Amino acid sequence: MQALRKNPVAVRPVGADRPALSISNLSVRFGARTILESINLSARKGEFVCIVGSSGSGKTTLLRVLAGLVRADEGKVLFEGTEISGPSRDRAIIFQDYSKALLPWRTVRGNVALSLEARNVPAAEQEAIIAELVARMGLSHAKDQFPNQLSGGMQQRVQIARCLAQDPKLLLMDEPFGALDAMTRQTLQDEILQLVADKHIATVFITHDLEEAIYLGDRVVVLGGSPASAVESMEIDLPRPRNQLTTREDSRFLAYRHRLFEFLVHERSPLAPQRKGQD
Amino acid sequence: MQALRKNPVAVRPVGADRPALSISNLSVRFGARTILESINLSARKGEFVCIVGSSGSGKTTLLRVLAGLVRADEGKVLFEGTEISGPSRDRAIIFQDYSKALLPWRTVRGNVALSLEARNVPAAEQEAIIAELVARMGLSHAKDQFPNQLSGGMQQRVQIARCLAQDPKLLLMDEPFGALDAMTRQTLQDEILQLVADKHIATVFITHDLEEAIYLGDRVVVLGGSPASAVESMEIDLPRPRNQLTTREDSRFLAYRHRLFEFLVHERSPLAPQRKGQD
Amino acid sequence: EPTKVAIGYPPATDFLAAYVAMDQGIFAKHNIDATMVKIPVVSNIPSAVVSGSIQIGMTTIPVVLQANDGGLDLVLVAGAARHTKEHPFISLLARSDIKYTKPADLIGKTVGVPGINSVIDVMFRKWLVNNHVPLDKVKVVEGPLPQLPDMLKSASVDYVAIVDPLRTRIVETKTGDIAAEYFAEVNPDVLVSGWLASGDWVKKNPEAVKGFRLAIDEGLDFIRKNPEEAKFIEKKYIGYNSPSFPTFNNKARPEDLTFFLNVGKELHLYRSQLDPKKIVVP
Amino acid sequence: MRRLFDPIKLAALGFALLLLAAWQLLADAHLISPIFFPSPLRAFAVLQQRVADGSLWLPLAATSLRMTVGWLLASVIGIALGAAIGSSRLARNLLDPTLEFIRPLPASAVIPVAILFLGLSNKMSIAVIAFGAIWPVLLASVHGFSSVPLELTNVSQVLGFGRWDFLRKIAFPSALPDIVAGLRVSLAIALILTVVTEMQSSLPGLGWDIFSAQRFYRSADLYAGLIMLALLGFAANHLILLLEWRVLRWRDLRT
Amino acid sequence: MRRLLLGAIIPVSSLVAWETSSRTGLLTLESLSRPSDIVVAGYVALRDGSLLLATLQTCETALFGLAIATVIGIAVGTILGLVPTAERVAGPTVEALRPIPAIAFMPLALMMFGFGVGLEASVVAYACVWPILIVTIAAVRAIEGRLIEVAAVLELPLWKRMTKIVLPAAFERINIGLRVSAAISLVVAVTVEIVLNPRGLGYNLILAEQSLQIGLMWALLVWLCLLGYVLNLVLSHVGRGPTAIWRPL
Ligand SMILES: Nc1ncnc2c1ncn2[C@@H]1O[C@H](COP(=O)(O)OP(=O)(O)OP(=O)(O)O)[C@@H](O)[C@H]1O
Ligand SMILES: Nc1ncnc2c1ncn2[C@@H]1O[C@H](COP(=O)(O)OP(=O)(O)OP(=O)(O)O)[C@@H](O)[C@H]1O
Ligand SMILES: [Mg+2]
Ligand SMILES: [Mg+2]
Repeated sequence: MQALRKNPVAVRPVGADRPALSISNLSVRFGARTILESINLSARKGEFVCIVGSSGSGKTTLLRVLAGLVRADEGKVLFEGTEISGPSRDRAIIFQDYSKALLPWRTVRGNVALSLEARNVPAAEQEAIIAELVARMGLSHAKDQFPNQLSGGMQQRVQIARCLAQDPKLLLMDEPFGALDAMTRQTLQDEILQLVADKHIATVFITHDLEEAIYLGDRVVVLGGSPASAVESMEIDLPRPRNQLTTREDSRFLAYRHRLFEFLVHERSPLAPQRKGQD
Repeated sequence: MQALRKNPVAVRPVGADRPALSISNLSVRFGARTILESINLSARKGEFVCIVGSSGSGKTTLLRVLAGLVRADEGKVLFEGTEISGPSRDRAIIFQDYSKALLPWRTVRGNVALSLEARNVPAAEQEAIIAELVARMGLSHAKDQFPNQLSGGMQQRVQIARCLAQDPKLLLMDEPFGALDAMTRQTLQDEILQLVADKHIATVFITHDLEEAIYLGDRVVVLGGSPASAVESMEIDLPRPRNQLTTREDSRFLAYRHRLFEFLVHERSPLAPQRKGQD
Repeated sequence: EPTKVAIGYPPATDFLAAYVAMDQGIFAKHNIDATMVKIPVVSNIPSAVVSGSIQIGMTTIPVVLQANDGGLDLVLVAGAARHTKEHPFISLLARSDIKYTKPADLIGKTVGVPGINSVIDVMFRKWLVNNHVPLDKVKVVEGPLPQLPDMLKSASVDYVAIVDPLRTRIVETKTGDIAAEYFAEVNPDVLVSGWLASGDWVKKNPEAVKGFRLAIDEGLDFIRKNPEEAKFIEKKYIGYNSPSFPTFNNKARPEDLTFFLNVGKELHLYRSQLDPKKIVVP
Repeated sequence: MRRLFDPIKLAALGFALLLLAAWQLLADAHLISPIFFPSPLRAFAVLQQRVADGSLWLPLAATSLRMTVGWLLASVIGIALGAAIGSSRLARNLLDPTLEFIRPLPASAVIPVAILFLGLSNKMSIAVIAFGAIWPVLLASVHGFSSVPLELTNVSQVLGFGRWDFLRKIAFPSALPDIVAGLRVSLAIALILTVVTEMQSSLPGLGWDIFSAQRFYRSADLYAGLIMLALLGFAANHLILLLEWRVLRWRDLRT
Repeated sequence: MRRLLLGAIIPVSSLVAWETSSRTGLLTLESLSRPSDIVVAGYVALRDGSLLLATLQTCETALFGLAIATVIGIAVGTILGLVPTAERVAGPTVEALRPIPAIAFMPLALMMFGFGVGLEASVVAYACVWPILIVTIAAVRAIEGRLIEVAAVLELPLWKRMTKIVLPAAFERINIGLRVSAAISLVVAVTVEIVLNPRGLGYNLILAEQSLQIGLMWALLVWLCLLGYVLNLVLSHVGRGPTAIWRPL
């Protein structure tokens, strides 16, 4: 079911087609259960890869492997030519359960500062960076609040700010906009696109919103099957920079959306045993 | 800015227009900050009210007031004629931070069983109810797993199952499908619609997905402003039972969506100070 | 119908007569159904008597006075042992590297005693006063009795005021030497210990008191006649043998108390006026 | 502090007075001889007199000092050991069995040995206090450091924190609620051990006063001493609570 | 195996140092006997049954007192932990009672109970209740707030709230208090026996000391540690019980 890869359109800078990230034949097991099997995937420098797939299919697990937080049972994962053997500051990850990923004893400012401290940014310079990131995330008014005084979406945004402050080479995002309203979400989508284009960093982005995946991605990978593997990899051939109005109205956008939707409908969902018959 | 209410279309059973839930002049403050101000809202028995609004606007806070977990600083909240003074088993709430709301030492089965134990359902009858609910949520294969062995979406569904097992008269749901993929989400939307129609219970449902709000709701309320109040209340006049294909293609559906989108674009978002000028 | 009497005793040779009476069935002969309870900390015995856990207990004379001063109704039913000049068993010992010549040598030194306000300590302070050594110039510290030799050896203290068998052992192991027979110097012949009961119990059980006294008399007789067997019994009840027996004396007289009362007054130990006649059972 | 008549503070005072009243009634009923169980009025009278003649301050200062130093020593060592054991498997395997073995050693058994090595000195009493008071804070620290939420450990790993930064920035704050609870238990034990060492080694202080009162059956003096201990413990604990309020403020902001 | 070896390093090396230094005359204190003498004395006491009887007596009272303290400590602690107002009202009094040494109440307890189990158990219970109480309050306050809210929404009655939410969630931390108190219960039981109550290990200990049997005294101390170690082992296994399964690694 592995889809054919089209040649990427040459809108990216030189050197972009050297794979920054390459996953070959990856398998992950939890106890006796195999969660991921024979995953093959690669991303060029600066490429934006979106991952979709049904709930519980193994997206988070895959992302945690890339972050170095889960060990591969089989296969190889290379980032910039070296094998991933553990976590590194170069690979920032935004965790799915934002409510647990912040330090409850630090304010918004302090949580963002954590990354700067890790990078040994001099204290004098920290404030400006924090102020800028926090403003980008629309949290300037909440800078001195503690995580448990924030709404879900605000916690989510603090986490994004912290990851950006880390100045990573690979951005791993697990449903980062899941708790955000449509407006905020769109603004942040554009922020992130801008940022990764500027810094030319590779991104792996998990989302349940197909339109978001198409809007953001250079490629959308579908994780499916049980155990899961990359059952589809769709190149998104839409011009950049993208635009919330024009891109979404592009006929190709709608076609991609249709194709992806069709594909997912026929993929097995945990709630649709009748469609394919489940173990 | 309070929108005019249209008369509800008479597709609901008799007695449905007696307000089951009525919020009048509600204000909530945290310390010196006013979060909610002068909220007026009511829901008939069996009515499905959806709430949308930007991140951090106060949706969760409102829901927590309805659950009896946050005390109103001003105003009155009545449920079935009596004032809400504290939590009650009649009003089930699905928390936004699903990963914190499950008992980590109980399996999926055990977490669902908790509600049954609270209702003093005889042990012999519990298993069947649990099996049915868990199957509905597509978690049959994970019945004996602990929460930290589940994916985010799975934890979310366990919480839904637990709330349903509570057999409530009012269902309060805070972004319950936020962590679910499009397919699972649609299936669960229909499940919930079915269920609340069968049991004829009122529902307050927070979501960031405008289409979801329109598809599910009898009414969509927009929370906005700072401090927040109900700045718009839009009756959704679409026939029931709803259908994922036909309803979403209904021209009125698209019109509602357009209107809501327009409305929200002009509402202030925390990330859009330039649009309206912010404090 | 024999009277049940629980007798509390500390591990000290002073009370050998009671061990013998117990061991030889003398108590039973005098219609007393006795049980012996070993109580390691002497100062607990008055409380144990008051609480009814034991009916008769051994103690030192200053403790009897302290208890009465505190308001407890405790009386002395019999004496146990005297300390005499001819037969001393409590002395002041100096560490072997210290040359003691006169009481004033103690100024600025640390002296270990097995209990502050115990009979050993009270007599020691009286001795200092008698010899015009200011009390606040000598540091008196309390240490657990079995530890005192080691404290002396490790130079935690310079002198110890101590009782047999440790007194002898320190000399034998050359840890220290006898500096002064201070106890005998203060009073060449004094009753140091005796048997205690609550006034109430004594009033209600005159027969048992009489029986107990007779039994102790017989016990002393036995010791005089069978010193070897008595040594065996001593070891059985207290776990070791003293180098020698003290001067046993089972008669307690008010005069014996008057001496300590006067010492106590001089050292400001008591707050109330005590009448020795009321404390000693005639 | 702001409101003098905070109703909760008044209620707390009322509760304490209620217990005192109960004590007074019990004592007046003479169920137990007043020689062993004095009424609070008598105990307070003694206290008042000791305040008046000034004989209270020296023992109070000596006891407070000993307790504080011993407790600080126990806290520092306890937290450091706890961090090592709670975050390193090697340290745990190396130290845990020994520590668990000597933990039940009663202070009253340690004192003789301590006297042998350190003499009848303040050093000795502080060593004994620290030895006995270390366990609660040690156990609590071990638990705190070993149960840092997985998510936060992950954050630290991804940020590439070294061991020291992890301990300082993630593990220690995360363990802080446990540590503070441990510190509070340790503090009371430190005070108790101060009293016990004073009793066993005739060091001047409240403990020695209590011990002497007990020997002379002066129960009012004894209970006056106990009341002083209670006040001292209460004051010391209050200081920790102020500290706790400062460093754990985030915890009480719960939605 | 590796763990066992690692754990044995410190105790074995200190024992060897002790034995050799006392054999070579480096350490000549009378009240500190050699490890080998201690083993012999302990073996003798074990053989004649006196050690086991004393152990039984001490354990019985220590556990009895601990049980009373546990029930009271957990019950009151959960209430104070769940109801902040109650904690603020009762807290100051608790804080004042806590630092009073249990030993100070021994004369009172003696008047009330006389020699025996009651005297000892009541003093043990007094000493043990405080750590459990304090730790329980802290443990209950550390429970994830959402879980308390879940209990509130389900309107679980007090008993179910305790058994189904509060105690399982707080169990691991409460167990720390229990482990501290278990050690304290032994220590206090032995202390009461040393000072006052003529039964059990402490009584034997002081008798050994008073009758100058130093080897036996040390043997009893080591035995006491062993006892505490076992007690702790049991408690920490119980502690892992229901909660350990879900604990991440
Ligand atoms: N620690 C674990 N032990 C056992 N099974 C686990 C563990 N963690 C995850 N799983 C299982 O692995 C599968 C994939 O989980 P994962 O979190 O990767 O899913 P996901 O695709 O991110 O789902 P969602 O969209 O709901 O977040 C799930 O079936 C889950 O039950
Ligand atoms: N305990 C608290 N103390 C102070 N402020 C709080 C507290 N809880 C929430 N707030 C503030 O109240 C506001 C509304 O929060 P709420 O969680 O209700 O938002 P929301 O609409 O649910 O947002 P989201 O969509 O991001 O979940 C936020 O600005 C938040 O900072
Ligand atoms: Mg996931
Ligand atoms: Mg919310």
